Formats: sequence, C-alpha cells, structure tokens
Amino acid sequence: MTEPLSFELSRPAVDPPRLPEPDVGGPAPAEALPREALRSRPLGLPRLSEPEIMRHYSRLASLNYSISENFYPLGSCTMKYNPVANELAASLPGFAGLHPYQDEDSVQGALDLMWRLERALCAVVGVERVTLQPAAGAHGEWTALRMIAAFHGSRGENRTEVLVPDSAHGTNPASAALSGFQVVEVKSGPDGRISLADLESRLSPRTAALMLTNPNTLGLFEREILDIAEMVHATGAMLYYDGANLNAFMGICRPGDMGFDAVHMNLHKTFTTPHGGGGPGAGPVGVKAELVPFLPSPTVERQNGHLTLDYKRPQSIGRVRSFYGNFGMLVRAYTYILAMGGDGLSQASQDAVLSANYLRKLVENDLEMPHEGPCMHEFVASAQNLQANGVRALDVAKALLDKQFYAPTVYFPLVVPEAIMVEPTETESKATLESFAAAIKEIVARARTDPQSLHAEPTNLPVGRLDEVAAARRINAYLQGASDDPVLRWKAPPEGTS
Amino acid sequence: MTEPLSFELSRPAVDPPRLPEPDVGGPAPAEALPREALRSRPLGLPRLSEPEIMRHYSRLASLNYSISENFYPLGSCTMKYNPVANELAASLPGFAGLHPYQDEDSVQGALDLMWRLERALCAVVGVERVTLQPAAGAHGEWTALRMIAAFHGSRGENRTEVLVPDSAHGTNPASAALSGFQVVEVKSGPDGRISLADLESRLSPRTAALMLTNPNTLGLFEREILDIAEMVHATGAMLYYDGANLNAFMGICRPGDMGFDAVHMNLHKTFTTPHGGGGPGAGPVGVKAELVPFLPSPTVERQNGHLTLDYKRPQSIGRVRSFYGNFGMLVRAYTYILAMGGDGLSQASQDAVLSANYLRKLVENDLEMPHEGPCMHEFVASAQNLQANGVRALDVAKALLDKQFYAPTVYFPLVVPEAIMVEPTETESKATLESFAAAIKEIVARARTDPQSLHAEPTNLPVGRLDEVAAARRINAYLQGASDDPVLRWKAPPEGTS
Amino acid sequence: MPYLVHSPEDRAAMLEKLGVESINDLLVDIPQSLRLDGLQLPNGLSELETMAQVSALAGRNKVYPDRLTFRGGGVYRRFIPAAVAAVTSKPEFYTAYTPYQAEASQGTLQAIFEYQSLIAELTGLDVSNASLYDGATAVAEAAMMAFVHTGRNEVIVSGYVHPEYVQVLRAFGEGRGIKVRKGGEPNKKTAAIIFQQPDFLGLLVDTRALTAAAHDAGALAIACVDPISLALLAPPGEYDADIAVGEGQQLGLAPSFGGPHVGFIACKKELVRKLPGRLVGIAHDAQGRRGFVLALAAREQHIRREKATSNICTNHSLCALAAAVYLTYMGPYGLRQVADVSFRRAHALAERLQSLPGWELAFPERQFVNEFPMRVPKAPALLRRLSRKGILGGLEVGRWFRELKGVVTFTCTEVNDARALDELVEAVSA
Amino acid sequence: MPYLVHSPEDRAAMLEKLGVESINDLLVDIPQSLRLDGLQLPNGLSELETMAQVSALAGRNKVYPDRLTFRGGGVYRRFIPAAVAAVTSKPEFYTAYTPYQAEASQGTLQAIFEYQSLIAELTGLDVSNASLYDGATAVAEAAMMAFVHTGRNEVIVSGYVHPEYVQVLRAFGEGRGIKVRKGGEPNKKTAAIIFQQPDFLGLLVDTRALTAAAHDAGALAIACVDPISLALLAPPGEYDADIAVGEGQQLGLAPSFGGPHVGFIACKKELVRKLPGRLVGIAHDAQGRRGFVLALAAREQHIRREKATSNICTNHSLCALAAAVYLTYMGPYGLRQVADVSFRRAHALAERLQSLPGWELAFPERQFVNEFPMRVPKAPALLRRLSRKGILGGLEVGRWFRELKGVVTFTCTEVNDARALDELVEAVSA
Ligand SMILES: Cc1ncc(COP(=O)(O)O)c(C=O)c1O
Ligand SMILES: Cc1ncc(COP(=O)(O)O)c(C=O)c1O
Repeated sequence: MTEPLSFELSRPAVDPPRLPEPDVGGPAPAEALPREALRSRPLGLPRLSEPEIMRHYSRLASLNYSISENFYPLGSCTMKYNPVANELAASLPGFAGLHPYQDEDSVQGALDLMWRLERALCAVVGVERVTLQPAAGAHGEWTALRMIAAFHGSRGENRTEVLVPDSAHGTNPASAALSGFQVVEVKSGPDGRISLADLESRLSPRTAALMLTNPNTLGLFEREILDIAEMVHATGAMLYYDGANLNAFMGICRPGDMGFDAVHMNLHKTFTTPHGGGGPGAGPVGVKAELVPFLPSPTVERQNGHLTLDYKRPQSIGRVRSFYGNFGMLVRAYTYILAMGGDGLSQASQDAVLSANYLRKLVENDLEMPHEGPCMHEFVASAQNLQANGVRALDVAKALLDKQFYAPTVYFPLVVPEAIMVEPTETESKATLESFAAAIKEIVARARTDPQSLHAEPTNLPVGRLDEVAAARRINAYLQGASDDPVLRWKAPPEGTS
Repeated sequence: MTEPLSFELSRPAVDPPRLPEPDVGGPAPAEALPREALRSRPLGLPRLSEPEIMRHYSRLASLNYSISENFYPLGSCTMKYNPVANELAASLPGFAGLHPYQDEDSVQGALDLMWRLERALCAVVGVERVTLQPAAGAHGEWTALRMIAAFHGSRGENRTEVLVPDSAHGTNPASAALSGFQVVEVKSGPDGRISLADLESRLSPRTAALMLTNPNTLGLFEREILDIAEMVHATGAMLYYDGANLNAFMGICRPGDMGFDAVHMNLHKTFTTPHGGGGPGAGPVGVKAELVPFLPSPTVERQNGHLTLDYKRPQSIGRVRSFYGNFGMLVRAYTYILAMGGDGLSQASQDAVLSANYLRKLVENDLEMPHEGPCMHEFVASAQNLQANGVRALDVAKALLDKQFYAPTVYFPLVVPEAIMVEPTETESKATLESFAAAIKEIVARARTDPQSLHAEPTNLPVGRLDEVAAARRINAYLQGASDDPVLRWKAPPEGTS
Repeated sequence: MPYLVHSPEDRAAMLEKLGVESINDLLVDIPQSLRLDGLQLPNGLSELETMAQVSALAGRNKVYPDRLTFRGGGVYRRFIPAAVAAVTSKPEFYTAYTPYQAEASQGTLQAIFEYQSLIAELTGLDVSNASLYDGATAVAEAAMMAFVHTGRNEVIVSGYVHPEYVQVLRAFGEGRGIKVRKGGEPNKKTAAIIFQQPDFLGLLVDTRALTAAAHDAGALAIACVDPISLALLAPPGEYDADIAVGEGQQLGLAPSFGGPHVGFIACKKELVRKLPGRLVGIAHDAQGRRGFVLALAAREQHIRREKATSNICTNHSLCALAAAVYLTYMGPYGLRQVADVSFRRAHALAERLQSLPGWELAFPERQFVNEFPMRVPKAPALLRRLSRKGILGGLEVGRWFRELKGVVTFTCTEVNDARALDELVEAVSA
Repeated sequence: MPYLVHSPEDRAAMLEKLGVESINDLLVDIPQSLRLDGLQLPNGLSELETMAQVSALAGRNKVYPDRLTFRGGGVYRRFIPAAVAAVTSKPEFYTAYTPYQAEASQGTLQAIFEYQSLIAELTGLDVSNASLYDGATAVAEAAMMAFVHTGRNEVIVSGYVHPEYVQVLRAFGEGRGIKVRKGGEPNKKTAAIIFQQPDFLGLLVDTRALTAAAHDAGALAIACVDPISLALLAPPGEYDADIAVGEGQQLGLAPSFGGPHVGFIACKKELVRKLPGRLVGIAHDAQGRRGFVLALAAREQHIRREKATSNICTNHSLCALAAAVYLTYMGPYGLRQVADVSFRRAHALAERLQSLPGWELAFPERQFVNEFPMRVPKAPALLRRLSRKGILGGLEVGRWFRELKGVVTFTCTEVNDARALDELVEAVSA
C-alpha cells in the first residue's frame, strides 16, 4: 500500500480549521498595506480535514522502518534505543516553553542544565570546555576547524591544509573546505589504520590539523594514535576528533587523553537523542585549554551557583547558529546521562564492542572481512565474495529489508569495495544479532543458488527497488528546461486532467 | 511477521529496572511478617530490558488495524476519529493527578467539568439529569434498569418483566436478567421495526420496561416511536433508550422528546472517546424527573458557583462503581463537545446519516438489502445472495481485511441472516466510502468466479484465518482436565525443553 | 467544522447520487413533531480556545506532588515508567475496537493474552479474564460467580473491605436477590466469603483461616488483593482461594480522580465457565502459525444474551495493556523492590508518627504492608494544615466506619522519598 | 542497567563464542596507558529520580503563558495544533535515520517531499530542500550559494536583518573569505543582497526595489522571510528573488529556548544544483509504482566530499515534518486567518500603546505586520514590572543596535487574545 500525497487528497472548499477570530478591531491587511506588498497569487496549500490529515501521516509512518520496530544496524550512525523518558523531559513546559530572549534570572534551570551537560561531556571525552551550539556533527566539525584556524591565526601562522584520511566520512573534507582549508588526503595502510609513513609525508608547516575518527570508520582502533598525536603536534598542527564513533569509548578511554585538541560529539548517536528521520541532532564540540578562547559566543558560565551567558569573548569565532544550540536535544542527552550514570555509560560502550565482535564472528565466513579483528563498536565487511555471482552489497542490503531488518551502511567507507558497515549497538539483544546473522547466511547462500532473485529485492515492501537513475534523468530534464515536471515537488496537474 | 510473547523473550538474570532504594531504615518484610503471610513460590514475571519491551509492544501495535490507519466500519460501534486534543486534555496534570478522595474545595474544576458535561448531555438527549458513573454502555443499561426497578418498587408495584426486541444487542437482555427481570422478546416486523401487534401482546402489568435502540440495530428509525411510548406508558411501564446509536440524532431529535424515560450514552461512540481495543469507555445514563431520586450516589450539585458531591440520596440505588466514573473519559468527551459545539454536533449527525445512505447506495446491488431505505447512520446488508456460491458474511469480512479495511459487524443483528452491518460515521471521506464500495464489488464478483479463494482469506495479514473451533476444543480439554495446556495463558515449557 | 471531513461539494455530490434534495429527505422517517433545529449548546470553539477552557478547569484543581501524597484508600501514587504511556498512547492500540476480527487485531489480542498470563502468575490462579471496569465491580462480579456456582444467595463480607466496593456489591446483589452480610460465620446459605488483603485500612487478615472457613461451609473464598503486595505476600493461589479480584490502578495508571482504572479477576480452572467478560486464547491458522482469538464466547452476552455470565461488553482493555507493560517493565525483582521499599518506608513512618504525642496505631497488634491506620488528635484540622503545606495527608476512614472516628490511614510507596517523610513529620509536629 | 539489554549470561555466552576471557581481550588495540577504569560521573539513577532531577531544573525556569507573551525577535508563540506533536511523536518517524534505504523509508521521504512542496508553494519558488538547521544557517548557506554561483566574494546585508543571523553569516563567510557588508550599494564584487521581510523589527522593506538593485548589479537577491507572513505578503517568487530562506519555528515548533527549530531554503530552478543538503524526488519501481528517493546527491558531502555545496548531513527532518503537518492543518485559509488575526491585533495594540504618554512608534512612517518597534520610557524597568505580573513584554533591541536604545519590539499573534492585550496595556499604564 502506498499513500497519495496530501495535495492529491486535497479538495476545494474543505472547511478550514476553526481558529481565533480577530476580536480587537485593527485594520485588515488588505486595507492597511500597499497592493504591491501583498500576495497576488492564491496560496496553493492542500485542504484537508483533521481526520484525513491524521490518517495520512499515520499511514506514512507505517511505511517506515525505525529502531522502534526494526534492528537498524546502520554503520557509523549508532542507531540505539531512544529512551522515552528523554522525550518526556524535553517536553516539560519548563523547557519547551522558554523563549530564548528571556532574562537570565528566569532561565537559571535551563542554563544550569547546559552547564551540567557541558561538565559531563568534558568528563566523557577529556577536554576543558565544550560548546553546545552546533546543531549536528558536521556543524561541529566546521565549528572546530574555525577555532583551529583562529588559533593558528592568533599566533600569526598561516596554515592552509587539513589532513583527512581516505577512510574519513564525507563531512570531514567538506567541513575543512567550507572552513577555507585545502584538503590533503592521507592513505590507510593494509591494516585499515592510517599509514604513518603517508602521514609523515603529508605533514608540513602548512598543516593546520589532522581530522581523525577513532575507532576509525572501519571500526578499528587507531593503534598508533599516541605516535600520530606526537607527529601532528610536533609540526604545530592540531588533532581533531570526529566523535561519530564515540560509542566505543565511554569509560574505556578518552580522546582528550589520546592527544586530540578538539572533539565533536553526536548527541544523536552516542547520547540517544533520536535521529528524527534525519535530525534534529546536536554536535557539541569539546576543546583543550589552548582553544578555549576561540569558543563560539556565548558560553555558559557559573559563579557561586548563578549562571550567566558570557558574550564577552574577544577571540571567539563568533556565532555558529542562532541562540544556544538545539536545547531540546541537550535536555534529552542530559536526561540519558543522568539515568545511565558513569557506570551505565561504561557498560554501554563495553556492550557495544561485545555485540559488534559477536555479530562479526557470526558472519565472518559469509562475507569477506577485509581487516583483522577484534573490531570496536562496529565492523566493515565486504560483499566482494559475491561479485562472481553478480551480487552486490546493494542487493544484500535490499534483501535484508525484506527480512524486516534495516540495512547496514553500504559503500562506505570508500576504501573498502562493496563495503557493508554494521553497527549493532548495545541495545540489541543476542537473539536479534543471531537472527540477523541467519538472514545474512540465507542471503549469501541465495547469492550462489539464485542471484537473480536478489536483484529483485525488496519485494515485501510498499514499493520495490526504486530507479534512482531514471529519477535523476527526469530531474536533469527539468533543471535543463527540457521538461516541466519538477520531480522535486508536487505540481498541480494541468487543468482538465485529474 | 508474528511476535513472540514477552514470556518467550524473557531471559533469567536480565537486570531489573533501576528503582528507588529503601532510604529510611524500616524492617525487611521477610523479618517483620509471619512466614505464612509471605509468598513462597517465586514470581514468574518475564524479565526484559526496556528496549526489548518497547520494541515488543511497538511490533504488537503494528499488527493491529485501527481507525488511525484503517476505515473501521464496525456497525453499532461508531468508530469515528478520536481527536488528539482530547488525549491532551485528559493528560493535564490538573486532571490526571487528582486523588478521588481530595477535599471538594481542591477539585472544583473537576466537579465543574462533570457538571457542565451533565448539562451538555441533558441538552443532547433531552432529559432532566445524567449520572456519569457507569463505565460503559452495558453498565449504563443495568444502572438504568436498577433505577426503573427502584421506581416501580417505590410505588409498591412488582413488575418482573422487561421487553427486549429480537433485534436488540446482547447486552440488553443480559442487563435485564442481571437486574433480576425476566426477559420477554418482542418481534420485529417485516419492515425491520418492532411489531406493534407483538408489542401489544407482550405488554402487561408485569412489564417494568421496554428497552429500545433507536435508530434500531438495523439502522432504521422506529417510525412509530410515539405510539410505542404511549402504549408502554399506558401500562405503567417505562421506556428505556439504548444510546449506542445516538450518533444519528444529535441536533436532529432527542430520545427524551420521543418519550424515553431513561437513556444511556456511549461516550466512546458518539462522543469520540477512544475504544482502547475494548475500553475503557463511559456509559452515562440520563433520566426524566420521575427517576431522578433513584440516581446513583453521589451526584454533582452546584449552588451559586460552588460544586459539591451529594451523597444524601435516600432513594438512590446506591453506587454502581467506585468513585465518580471514568473521569478521564469524561474529560475527553467534554473537550470534544466544546470543540464541536451545538452546530458541529448537529452537522456530525447529519453527515453520519448522509455517509451511511451514500455507502448503502453504492453497494445496494452487490449485497442484499433486507429493508427499505433511507437508513439512518448505519445500514444492515445481507450476504445471503452469495450463499449459493458457498460464500458467507464471514468470508466477505475476511476478504475486506486483506484490502486494508476493517470488517463491518457480521451476524448481528440476529434477525438478519448473514448480516453485514456497516457504519461509516461522519469522519470518513467520500473517497474512502467509494474505495470500500469498490472492494465490496470486487469481493462479490469473486464470490461468483472464485468462491474458494474467499475461504482462504485473509492472506496478507500476520496470520491467516484462525481456527476458533480447534481452539475451543483445546480449551475444553484443559478445563476438563484432559490436557494441561492452559491455552488461555502462557505456561512455562516443561524443564529441559525450550 | 472540526473533525468533519465532507466539504459542501462532497455533500452535494452525495445527495445528488442519492437523488434527494437535502439531508431532510433522508430523515423522513422521523416525525416532524420530533425534529429539532439544532441544539441548545454554544457553537464550537477553535482548538486553541477549547484547550484554554479545559486547561482553566484543570487549573481550578489542586494537584499535590506525588512525593507528598500519603493518601491511599484504594488509589495510590506510584512511579509510572514512561514506557507505559508510550505504549498506551500508540493509536494502533487506543483507537482499535474490541478485537472481533482476530487476524487484524493480533496486537490487542496478544497484549491481552500477556495481561491474562501476568495476572494469573501474580495471583497464583489458573485463568484471568481480559479485564473488568474496576476493583468494585470485580468484587461484585466474583460474588455473582459464587452465587451461580453454589446456587446460594448470601455472601459474607469479612472485615474492612473497601466500603465503596461493598456498596457496589450491594447494588449488584439487589438485582439478583443476593444478600450481603457483614462478617459472621458462613453457613449453608453462604455462597462466598469475601475478604481484602491487605484490608481497606492496610492491615493483614488471616487469608488461610478465612479460606478454610469458606470451604468448610461449602462456600467459595474470594480474595480482593493489592496487586503490588503480591510481590511479597502469599498470592490467593497459595492459600487456595477460588477467585482473586482487585483494583489494578497501581499497575501504571494515573489516579485521574478515580478512573479509568481496571478491575482484574482470576479464578480456578473449575470456575472458568462462570467468568465474566472477554477471554483471549491461543489459536492457529491453516499454516499452523500461532495467533490469538476471543475465546469461550459462549459465556457472553452477545451469544448467551439473558443467560450470559455478565452483561459486560466494552471492558478496560487499554488499562489492562498499561498493567501488562508495567508488570513487564518491573519484572519479578522490580516489582519486589517496589513492594519492599514501600513496606520499609511505611513502617519507618509509622514508627515516627507513633512517637508523636497523642498519636497511636489504631491496631497496634496487627501487621500491615504499606498503609496503616493511626488514631490522630484533631484529624480534620491536621489534614487542612498539611494541605496548606502542599501535603496530601492520610485518609479519614471514620467517614465510612463510625467506630473509626479520628482514625487516619497513611500510605507510603516508592515515590515518598526520605525527605518527603521528614517533611510530613515536621508538618504534623509543627 | 537502564537501556542495556544483555544479561550477564548473555555476555558470558558471547565472550565464550568469541573465545575470549573478558571484554578486555577485545580492547587489546587500546594502549594500556589510555585505559580508564570508569568515568568521573555519578552512578546512574532510577527513572523516577532522573525525572525528579530534570523536573527540578525545569522548575527553576519561569514560563510565561502564551497569551501574555509579547516578545518575538525570531521566536514566536503560536497556536500549535495537537495534531503536530501527535505526528512527530510517532516512533516510526522520530526513531528513523536519514532515509538512505528508500524502500524502507517511504514515510519519511514522502513527508519531506510534501514539506518541500509546501515550502515551494509558500515562497513561490521552484524548489525547496529538505531542511537546514535554522534561519541563521539558512541565510549563511544562501550566501554561500550566491558566492559559488556568482564567483563574487561580498554579500550586502540590507537593513535590520536578525543580528544573530548576520553574526552566523560572518562566521561562515570568514571561512570562505566572503566579506559581509552592512548596507550600501551593490557593485561588481557583490554576490548577493540579503534582506529580511518583515525585518528584525517587524517592519516591511521594499523587496521589489532591493531585488531589482541586486539584479542590476548582477547579484542575487536573497529574501529572509517570515513563513506565516507569506499568507498575506507577496512571496519571494512574486518579486523575483532568487533564494528564499527563513526560520520555520512558527510552523508548529515550541520555543524550546531557541531550538531545535528549522531553517528553510528554496530557490529558482537555475540554482538547484547549488542547493545545500538533502533533496527528495519522485522515483518509480519496476512495476511503475511511485516512490520517493534522496535526489541530486552529487551535490552532497558523502559523494562530492570537499567539493560539496555544503557539509550538512544530519539536518532538521523532524522539524520539517512538524512544519508540513502544521501547514497541512492550516491550509490556505487557516494560515491566512492566523496571519490576519495577528496583523489586526498587532495594529490594535500599536494604536493603544502609542497613545500612552512618552510612548511612540520608533518608525511611524513604516508598515509592519505583527511585530513593531516602539520607543518606550525606562524600558528595562517596564519589562521587569511586566515580568512580575507574569507578562513577557517586548524585546529591547538596543542590545544589538546602538541607535535603537530604548526601542522595544512587541509581537502579537493569534494566541494573544483581546483580554491579554488589555492586561498588557493596564500593566504598562499602571
Ligand atoms: C563518521 C561520521 N562523521 C561525521 C558525521 C556527521 O554527523 P552529522 O550527520 O550529525 O552531521 C557522521 C554521521 O553521519 C559520521 O558517521
Ligand atoms: C446496540 C448496543 N447496545 C449496547 C452496547 C454495549 O455498550 P458497551 O460496549 O459500551 O457496554 C453496544 C456496544 O457494543 C451496542 O452496540
């Protein structure tokens, strides 16, 4: 069952919702404002009754897989259980009802929560201060690089390059570029770790920073991290930590101790704020003392119990977004940290690593394992062993969908051909991991016996495999003016048709 | 996909939830209480983590059809849209947090809501007072009959019989019997209305009341209601209104004006409180002046703005449940009435009648229509025309499930063979009614061409048609001691198996 | 208008298809003399204004913090896991009807089956039904079962059973000519002895002796029990009671001014055919897949009509679902800890209150779990004073029992932390 | 422990299968010198205690009633239909990830496609993306588009654009060497003119003139617009702006101390390849069934890496969903009524405040919609006085603009009923 678009369900003259009437006089806009300031075309929003709207979105919801109902082993995304208590906390009127421009005295609780969350995050990653402003991980990366640029600038140094491993997530080079740096790629060695030799050769006085993910995107710990840190610092560059994989580390080790100078965290990964089908998240950035002066403004300060927003930060890189960050997400993360505590967070990371290694073990003979274990919180397999049968990672992914599992991340990281990146997290049961492994076995077996059938997957979902190539072709036609079907939005059918 | 039972997902030694620790001293129960007072067997509840529990129930939810996603034309049940605002209102701490034994001064808002709701319901059905105590329709029926019995008793009359039409809902005779009356059945005439001749012959000085549903369970208005009322009252009996079908009447006509002395309402039908998969509902009962002294205690009274609970009701039938009724449901119904207003409620009933007649029209050539239209808010068709092909109402129902429609009520009322009772309600769109009619047409056509396939329905649901007969056999075996599989509950598998 | 879907065009098209001019042509069966033009009610409001009015009503009630609530008497403040509302607020559950079409209602059916299994487990009896309205009607329904099963028309209520339950029992009894006797010895006319454990005052009764007495007289033993206490106390099944009933509010339901809550009822196998209400059982489809269906419907009103074991139809499914989620969340150890903490706090509080001048336990010789009766000087004034301090003090039970004038029952649960106890003791001492 | 699923037995069995003694054997790659034993954080709490602590923090904030909130400045109190949260709180929506696997994410994809269509409709432009973080970053991203499109490295901010948006624009600009100029005439170096309609003070600007000026200089016109005002005002598409951006908080999102909200961005067809972030488009399966997929990914970081149009990955989908539900609930007439009522009330209030001694409109000659700047005697004291009466008065904009010392902007929306206006006027007059 697919569902029509709200625009297609719309009918002229459906009653608009009841709303307050103007009850104070006051002129009508049409009288008070000049014609040219007013909208001339009618507003083409759909017209539906509330019961129709609710059913429409209820049906749409039922077309989604989500962690609430499905194992969602999307590598690098840490799709773990989102506690319902977090949602309650964020919806408390004492939080949800706050205007960002209320006087400080009237928001002491909110500022205190931010201050406590900052302290907790400092403890987890081992830094001096944390800014809660960035809205997501990529935003945090960019924010950190702005600070690193400001730091070097403040010392009269002009460092123009940022080193990024070939296994890095796309946001790393993108953030570096948007921050005005040249991106220099560093190769991974055969063991899946960054090649120190190659790093050596890339480091120079031009190097502003090295961006590292650890465990890296292959799910492997960068064994030589201490040497790496030394090399980087020796050239006067800074070491940046992409915290997307922090879920492996809580209570086990800290990026700060490894020598990272700046660290972003994805609260929507490690700290269970929901992903919302693509956000909102939150990407706080932690920094060592040297970078503190450059933190975005304002920071939250606490003097003998009283909390204030400090805007007087002469060296600050400025603001990276309006107001103080995705506050509602901060409430959720803080609630999670309170409930878990230091003991719970440590156990969570240990379980995440255990689950990943266990699942890896269960499928190690079915898919290729390009790198030696043990892995950390996730592992990257390769479907290359199925290529002989004409079966690709994408086919495996689609076949999993038909078995009620969301698919692992595929074709990332780029350094592994036909990559299948699996992150089970600590909130999936042993039984779930085993049934997933059984599904992989069945699919791999089928790749040998009946590969064609895999190209047809998925078959049990509301729609079959969607042709993105054809879609792209139609979009290009539109953008080039060769067609007036926008494809990227609904368009009223030409009069007369329906 | 079916889902295991929570008991089957349970594992020994899963951490119990974190809960407050005893922090005030105080003795341990095992020390303070005598051994024989204590539980000896361990408590066999399942042990699951919160993430597993949430996924379990999320998956169970996805196995349900519900009005939130499906047209649910269950005749006599008025499955209309449940406004989300109602749910918000009921969950306001100022309502949900009230202890029933707080002092009256501290619950004036709650009592005022009950008082206002009573006034509104009086206005809709045309009675003097309403008790909000009954928890559901059947409870209301019984409550009303207790009042009627008390009324007759107070006049020294011993009336032992209650007349119930053969088309009545099962709760009517059951309520009468549980109230100590003999049930005397009254026949329906060929036009689907109660036969006045038969009624005449049943009425006697022994008659305590006639229970009527209007529109009756065939969806037809009892045309001769005024004569019926006169006949009933002439014998000194009372006329009782089963309000399950009130959704046809709001703003159109009132049971009170028709001569009904007692009226129950199903707030979970007419007034949009959700059905909850089988309750909770609310079944307030309205009465004319003569019955007021017998209302359950307490009633809500209002003197110059101050609200009180009146327990001093010497002639009251007493209490029919603890406290004051399903208060949370009363809040929802009142919220609905405020939002709809008199104008909205009237339009709702008109639309309900219109929708039913429209849908009836669309399928009148596909199924038998045992009675002439127009119908009121619902209609009863018959699948007898398919019997020649060996297809029954049940097959039609199951086939509808496969088309994402919940099934109409089948085999009720009993006076229509192979009854299919359809109530669309005012909150289903014309388009939905048309697609349902199309589904009926397709099924009826298939009954002719491929009847076998209909016996196999449903095929697209988590389970196929369930064998209730075999189930009953196994239950009997258990109850007769011939088997120790309880069937009605989970039982731990004997040791060693799993 | 809110919640209506037809546009004027839709209505016109439908009328046209029906070949009529107006809706009135469809209402021809209604005598003109009965036709209204509209209702004597104000016009509808926007959602904003509706919620403002409803919130204003809510605002006129005083809500005491959970931790400072020491009043029980059948409705208790308990910690309710967020998981409970997260499940019961799923539209797939709360907007479904009674699961008549099993194949499209497996979610509700399996959840109820799990609820039945949990209640059977908790009470130590064979079979639980799908739910009843509340604890009071559950007591009454159990009495009806005994009446039908034994053919005897008197039930004995032993000790301090919740007074409202007894009132409801009387109302039900009158309908069927069942006498309700307070205390006394059972005899040949006795269908059942009904007792509450712990009783309305929170005190333990000798369930074994009462059950034995009932059985010696050929009567049934009906135990009205506090579900959370069963984590500590012997369940009815252990002392051979025939029917267990009770109020399930404590299993994840808000006080909500007294409802909706849920009545549970479980019984021995022999009595299952007399059980009121819905029952869910296991069934299989042609492929042998397990599913769940409404079972033993031959007991019920829609089949048996006037011969049904009860008239109940709509019951309290969603509340039963809440109870199932609550019990599954707690598990055996969680539930035990909740009961244990409540027990210890209540006993610690009793100790401290006892030591206050003029305060004494009303029944010093009797055991209790987490609610206990105290004789208190000037109870009404005291409770008013507490209320001014935002504390909902104990319950004056003299309102129902003349002999208990001046007696107030206090309740402690896991929500009343140590500081809350201090605040109460300070407030009463002040 | 909360939210963890493995039992000790589970862990043991998994370790055994892995042939290792303990978890440490899986952490061998981590240098011993780096290993911690635990975190310097308190142990975890029960949900009851956790919620108590969090609620205590919430309790230390002052929440002003919607109807008595007259402060805007980028975040507004609006009526939020219950339907919005009912949809966004569905776990199927809020616990899903970015819809990489289209076939298992049609709910999210179609909802975003509807959102894109609604925003395109509202702004009168060709294409909207799937969402950005907020209004401020939307302005900055739009400037980046202009920079890339024109190859020019200066943007002009015209008039009173939200000061925080300009700060964010500067921070973004610095990274890429883009100069941000306040006002002045465009020239050959100008990539875009950015203006806000209505502006930060609530005043209307001459969007047609500004757009024409930009175009005459070969620059793009970037309009930062109030989405609700677009029910009344000419949308950017009508005056030929190239890019429309804005803050979507008013479309069904709570103030929530400033976030999460949502930034929207829409542009002309010619600029689509420069758009940042996700885009959803229509696709079909082999059977010709329509579905939705992430489109034009070649703009994005995961494909283009350092050459991507933006680094954005996770965006604000769920907030976009809220906006879609809000706009669908309102429909064209509902949204118009909301805007109309807000307009009338603001003008009525301005009238009344103007007549107070010492009060005057800061820009009497300029038009406004539902927010307006007034010169107010002793603003700080006044606002404190209002606050004591539970009223969140207007916003002192002098904090950002020296020339506006003593100027306070007041906002009215459909939530500020007539009585609320009276209360405000009384309170200020008192
Ligand atoms: C390794 C890595 N780095 C950075 C990011 C970007 O984080 P966000 O999506 O929150 O911007 C992600 C998330 O997809 C990631 O997996
Ligand atoms: C005609 C009729 N009467 C009475 C009832 C009983 O109402 P309830 O289920 O609320 O007890 C119903 C509901 O099923 C009904 O349809």
